[in-house]
Amino acid sequence: MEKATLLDWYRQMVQIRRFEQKCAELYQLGKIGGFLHLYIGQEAVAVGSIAARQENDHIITAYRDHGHALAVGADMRRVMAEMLGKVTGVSKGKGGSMHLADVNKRFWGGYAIVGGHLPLAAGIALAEQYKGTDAAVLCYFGDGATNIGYFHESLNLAGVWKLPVLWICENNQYGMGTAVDRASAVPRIIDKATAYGMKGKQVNGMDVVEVYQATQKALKAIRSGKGPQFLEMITYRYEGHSMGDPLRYRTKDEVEKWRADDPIGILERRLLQEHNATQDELEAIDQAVEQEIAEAVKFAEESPLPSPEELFTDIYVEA
Amino acid sequence: MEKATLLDWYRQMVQIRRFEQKCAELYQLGKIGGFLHLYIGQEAVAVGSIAARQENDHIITAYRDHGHALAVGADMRRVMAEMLGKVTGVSKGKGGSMHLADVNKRFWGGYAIVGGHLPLAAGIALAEQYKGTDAAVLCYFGDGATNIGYFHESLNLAGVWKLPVLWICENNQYGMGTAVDRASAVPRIIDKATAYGMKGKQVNGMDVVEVYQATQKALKAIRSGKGPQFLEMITYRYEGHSMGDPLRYRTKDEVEKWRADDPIGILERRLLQEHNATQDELEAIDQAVEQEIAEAVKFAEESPLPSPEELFTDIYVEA
Amino acid sequence: MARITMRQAITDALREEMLRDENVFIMGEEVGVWGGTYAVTRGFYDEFGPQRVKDTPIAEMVIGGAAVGAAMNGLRPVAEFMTINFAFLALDAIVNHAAKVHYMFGGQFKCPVVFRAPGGGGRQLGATHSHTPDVIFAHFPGLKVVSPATPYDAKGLLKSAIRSDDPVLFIEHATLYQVRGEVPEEEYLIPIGVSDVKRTGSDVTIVAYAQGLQVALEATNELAKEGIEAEVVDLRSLRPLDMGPAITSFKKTFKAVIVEEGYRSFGIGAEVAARLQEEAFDYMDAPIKRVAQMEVPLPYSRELEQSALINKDRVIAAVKEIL
Amino acid sequence: MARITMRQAITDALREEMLRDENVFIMGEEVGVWGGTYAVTRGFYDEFGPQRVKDTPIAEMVIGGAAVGAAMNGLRPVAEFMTINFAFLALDAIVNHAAKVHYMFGGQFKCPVVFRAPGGGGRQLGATHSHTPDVIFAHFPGLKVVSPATPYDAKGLLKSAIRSDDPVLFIEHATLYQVRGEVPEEEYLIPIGVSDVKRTGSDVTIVAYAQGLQVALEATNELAKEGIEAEVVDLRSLRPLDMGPAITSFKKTFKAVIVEEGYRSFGIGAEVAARLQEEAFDYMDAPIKRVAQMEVPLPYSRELEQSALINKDRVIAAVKEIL
Ligand SMILES: Cc1ncc(C[n+]2csc(CCOP(=O)(O)OP(=O)(O)O)c2C)c(N)n1
Ligand SMILES: Cc1ncc(C[n+]2csc(CCOP(=O)(O)OP(=O)(O)O)c2C)c(N)n1
Ligand SMILES: [Mg+2]
Ligand SMILES: [Mg+2]
Repeated sequence: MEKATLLDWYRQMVQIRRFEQKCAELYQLGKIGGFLHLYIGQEAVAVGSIAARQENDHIITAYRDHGHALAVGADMRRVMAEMLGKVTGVSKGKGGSMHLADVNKRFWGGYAIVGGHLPLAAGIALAEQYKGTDAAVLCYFGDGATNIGYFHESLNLAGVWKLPVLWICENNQYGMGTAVDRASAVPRIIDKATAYGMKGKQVNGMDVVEVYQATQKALKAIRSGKGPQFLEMITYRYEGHSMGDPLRYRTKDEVEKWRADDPIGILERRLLQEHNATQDELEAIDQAVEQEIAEAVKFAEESPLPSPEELFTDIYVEA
Repeated sequence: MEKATLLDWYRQMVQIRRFEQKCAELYQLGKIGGFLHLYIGQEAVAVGSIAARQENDHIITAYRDHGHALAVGADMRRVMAEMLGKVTGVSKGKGGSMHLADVNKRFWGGYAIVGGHLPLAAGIALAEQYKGTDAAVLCYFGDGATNIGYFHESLNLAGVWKLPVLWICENNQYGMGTAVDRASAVPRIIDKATAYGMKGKQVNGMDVVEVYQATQKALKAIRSGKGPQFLEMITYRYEGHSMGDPLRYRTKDEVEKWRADDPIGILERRLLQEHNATQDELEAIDQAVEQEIAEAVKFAEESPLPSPEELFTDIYVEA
Repeated sequence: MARITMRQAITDALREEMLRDENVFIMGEEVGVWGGTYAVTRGFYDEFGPQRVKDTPIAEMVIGGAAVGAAMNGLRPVAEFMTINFAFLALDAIVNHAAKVHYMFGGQFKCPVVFRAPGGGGRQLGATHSHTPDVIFAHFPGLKVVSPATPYDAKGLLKSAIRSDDPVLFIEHATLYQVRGEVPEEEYLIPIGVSDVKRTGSDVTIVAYAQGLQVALEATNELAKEGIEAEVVDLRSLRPLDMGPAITSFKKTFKAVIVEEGYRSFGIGAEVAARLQEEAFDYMDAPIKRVAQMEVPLPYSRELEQSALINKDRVIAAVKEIL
Repeated sequence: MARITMRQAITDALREEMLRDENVFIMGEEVGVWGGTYAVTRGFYDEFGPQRVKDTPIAEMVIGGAAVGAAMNGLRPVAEFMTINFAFLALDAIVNHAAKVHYMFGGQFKCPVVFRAPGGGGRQLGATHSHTPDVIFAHFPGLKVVSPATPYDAKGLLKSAIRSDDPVLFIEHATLYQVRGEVPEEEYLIPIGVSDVKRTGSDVTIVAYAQGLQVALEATNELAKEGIEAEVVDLRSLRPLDMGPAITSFKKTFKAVIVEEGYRSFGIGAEVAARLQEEAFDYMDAPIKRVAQMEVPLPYSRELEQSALINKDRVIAAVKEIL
């Protein structure tokens, strides 16, 4: 990998992490409401896999969507404005944290019904197949989501119709407080892919390079007519499921163990040790990110709320 | 196998087939209404597997349920009365062909929403597990049903909770007009069992003895604590999906090919060739069945319709 | 003008729209090789090919959701639920996804999907297969819900639905497929959300739709023999609900009966009655009556089932009660 | 009498019933180790063990359906949908299975299941997570639907629901969990399907339930300051719907306002209004008004969301319009 590429991924991962840490603060201050699901610990998945997409590929994910929104290159100021419910937000303040989207980046958004976006991914892919393009859909979902009917019906349809979807399970070990093997009859998520005629590959989701390479390969397989593909990204979320998680289901030790494999840390070490990056170089990135976040917060805070009439817009395209 | 047992199975299979042929007639006469799904061709599955159950095991199936109802030993007269919508019917005429049931035989009925009874089977099994009995549930469904969310969620739950359910897929090659491989991403249904940590076995569903033995083995595995089991019965329905099927999706040749493997024919040959049964013996059975059916029809025809007040009973247990 | 069945009118609408716009395609269970369970898409598979007439697995959640995704990404899917009963399994895809992606993402996406779903009771299909649950879908903003009663309306409304940039649930009462009516050769559209007066009269207003409308019209024929002239308003769309013609009529007749096939409690008629008394209180001469289905899971047995359903006698009785 | 929260009242009801009857058990997402998303079952996992407090996968269809099967086979499941929004995925299990197995098989089976589901808007959870869709469940016969507004009612009704041999959907408005009220130490039950007068008055009748009731009561405090005495009827159950107290009250006040959190069109209020005018037509002095949610998918932004919801001012305005 080129150093410049890795530095950019480093920047993106730091950006996601700092952005979310700021969101957590703003949540405590009551400036962000509703549910807030942090992606911290999983950054390498969104960054590495989205880096592997070609321009016309599509992205769709669940409510834990800040990482994907930033990784596709959505304007951070508008993402932050969305968090604060401002009209300048990517979804005009109507969506909030769980419903970021950016149509111009082919980012079809975060969806809050577990599994609900999997059929949408199949449909988005169907449209590309119908039009005869070579675009694919990268569809992200959690380990918990693999137990719901939506998962089954969507993967099966993709299999039967050979839809260009890359199914990316972000296995962060828990669906809320439920460990994978307490909810799934098979502890290895990729074993489910067999039922849809897909091979499936487990990937170290803490290593952005591995994620990138696996995604690239899977997308290539899709584009060469091998049908939908399945990747299981082994990862971990450091924070609670959402703000206010009582965290009764795992030990501090376990969290620490995973933190030792921090995706940003791994990349940092690689940059320093294998690519002659300097601490200064990385710090400069960190600082630029801090600056960007400060500006995003300022933009968001200063932005107006949606006007009362906005309540009644966007219900229908045609009134 | 004992000759007497095989003779009894022969009787049951003939009973199911003749019963249904009579039903088809009554349907043409307008005496049976609604949907009528014939089981003809699949008789060995219900007869062989139900013969393997122990007394406290449960049976539940889909709308194609005449075979199961008769195989559990429901009173044929009351089954026929149900077909005719009479108050003497097993479900008081409220259920009809698709909703036969017999609580005394632990037959929980036929269900018309594809896949809808699979979670019920899980729940019935859960109750047995909860009470600590050794009873299992035999849950029947079609190949088409394996593509619906209900299937996935139910088999997964059974796997996680180790529920005593024997999942029996009656793969009759089509869900309505859709061949298995046009609807399922994997053409071998048992490949789906992998996703739930179950092994799964394909069985020749035209051979009642094979069905019996496979079921017996699977039930034993369940009772010895090996968790839920999965059987795929390879079979065929000779008639249309229901009355009025335009039958545009398969050739006459194909049907003829399968008819050569007729489950009654196979058993008949075995009885004659290996068990010294005589044509007379079998014909006596056929005639007894004809007699029984004639009586059932008479009973049903002479039975009263539900009284108008029945419309309002059974909505709630407590008014 | 040709007199064709409602089935034919729907078939024609689908075919014309598929010929007009290659982004229109059909997906659903048995829509292709089989030709549609109710034969609505017979011949389409051969004419348009498997790319545009797509047989799906039995998987209503993904039928609903994949249609939404395809619509968001530029196609115009007509997704068929074999019957509306099975659309229960797609409720989330319909009301949480189809009906919300436009709003929830601040207008970034649109969702021009049509869900077709035959429904209704009266064919001895038993409790789970005989629903007329139109009201539960009509409850949710973001979705449009249409349920025509005549071939003419069915054709014009379905074409509008397919061209609409909003998600539309198009409910077809299966017992109406055989009903015949005049349909012009030339192309026409009927706007969604516009009610229609199907019969004029000054003694009482009957508000109905779909199968309810046919029953209401039967009743009016008999009432007319007794000199009672009912005005009949066909809602045609349930959301948006156009109450204008019903209110205008009510202000003339001062009395109303609402006829629908679904359950009475929390049904379509409840809203219509509530709206009439809210918006035309000063014109109320009598209680507004509702004729609707008995509140029981529909039984199989023919006579029993029929006794639960609406019929012209019940409409006539309701009218006479308030005259 | 202790003043406890509605959350506590529900917890107590569950615990008492589990202690009383070992066939009562709990299943749902995060009901066990986590202690319930809304902390309703906190401590239960330790007290009753994993056999009776069962964490499920995220799989609403089987949560619904397995609870039905377990109930048919002798247990008394209390199945929790984390929120009622997710119960959309179980609509078929609830209305086609729970609500029908008794009828459809001619009374052979019974289905004593309780589905608990927190619902409601106002917490910035966005369009898919903020539904108050009570009416769509109340539409179906065979199911009982309960939605209490006070700790006292919640406890007594939940205990009745658990003991009932019929399927009950028990809807808890999540913003009410913190509401406090008096609850006796001794055991008591409140029958399902019985409305309750929560405040007496003679100027206007307000019919409400759940969150709507709390908003209505707030409004009546202000109205009282202006000398307007409202009578407030709490429906408590939506099916069976007991209209008796509302009608009695209406016959005294001649005016009514209905308050509910859900959408106005095809909402609970529509049925109540329709029934009042049907059954007490001669007592109508003014149009029956409805105060309900604006018909939009609920937005995230706080002020915007709040502007869509009911509040006391809107109730007061509605009352004054008809006085
Ligand atoms: C259908 C549905 N059921 C339940 C929920 C509540 N819920 C939100 S997130 C979540 C856990 C999902 O876990 P997983 O898929 O592993 O994703 P993660 O949160 O770990 O990223 C649950 C149960 C929901 N949003 N939708
Ligand atoms: C949820 C649902 N979708 C669609 C239908 C309509 N339908 C009834 S039977 C059937 C085919 C089922 O095929 P399979 O599971 O293979 O069973 P078989 O009829 O072959 O016994 C379909 C699509 C239904 N009853 N329920
Ligand atoms: Mg997870
Ligand atoms: Mg089949």
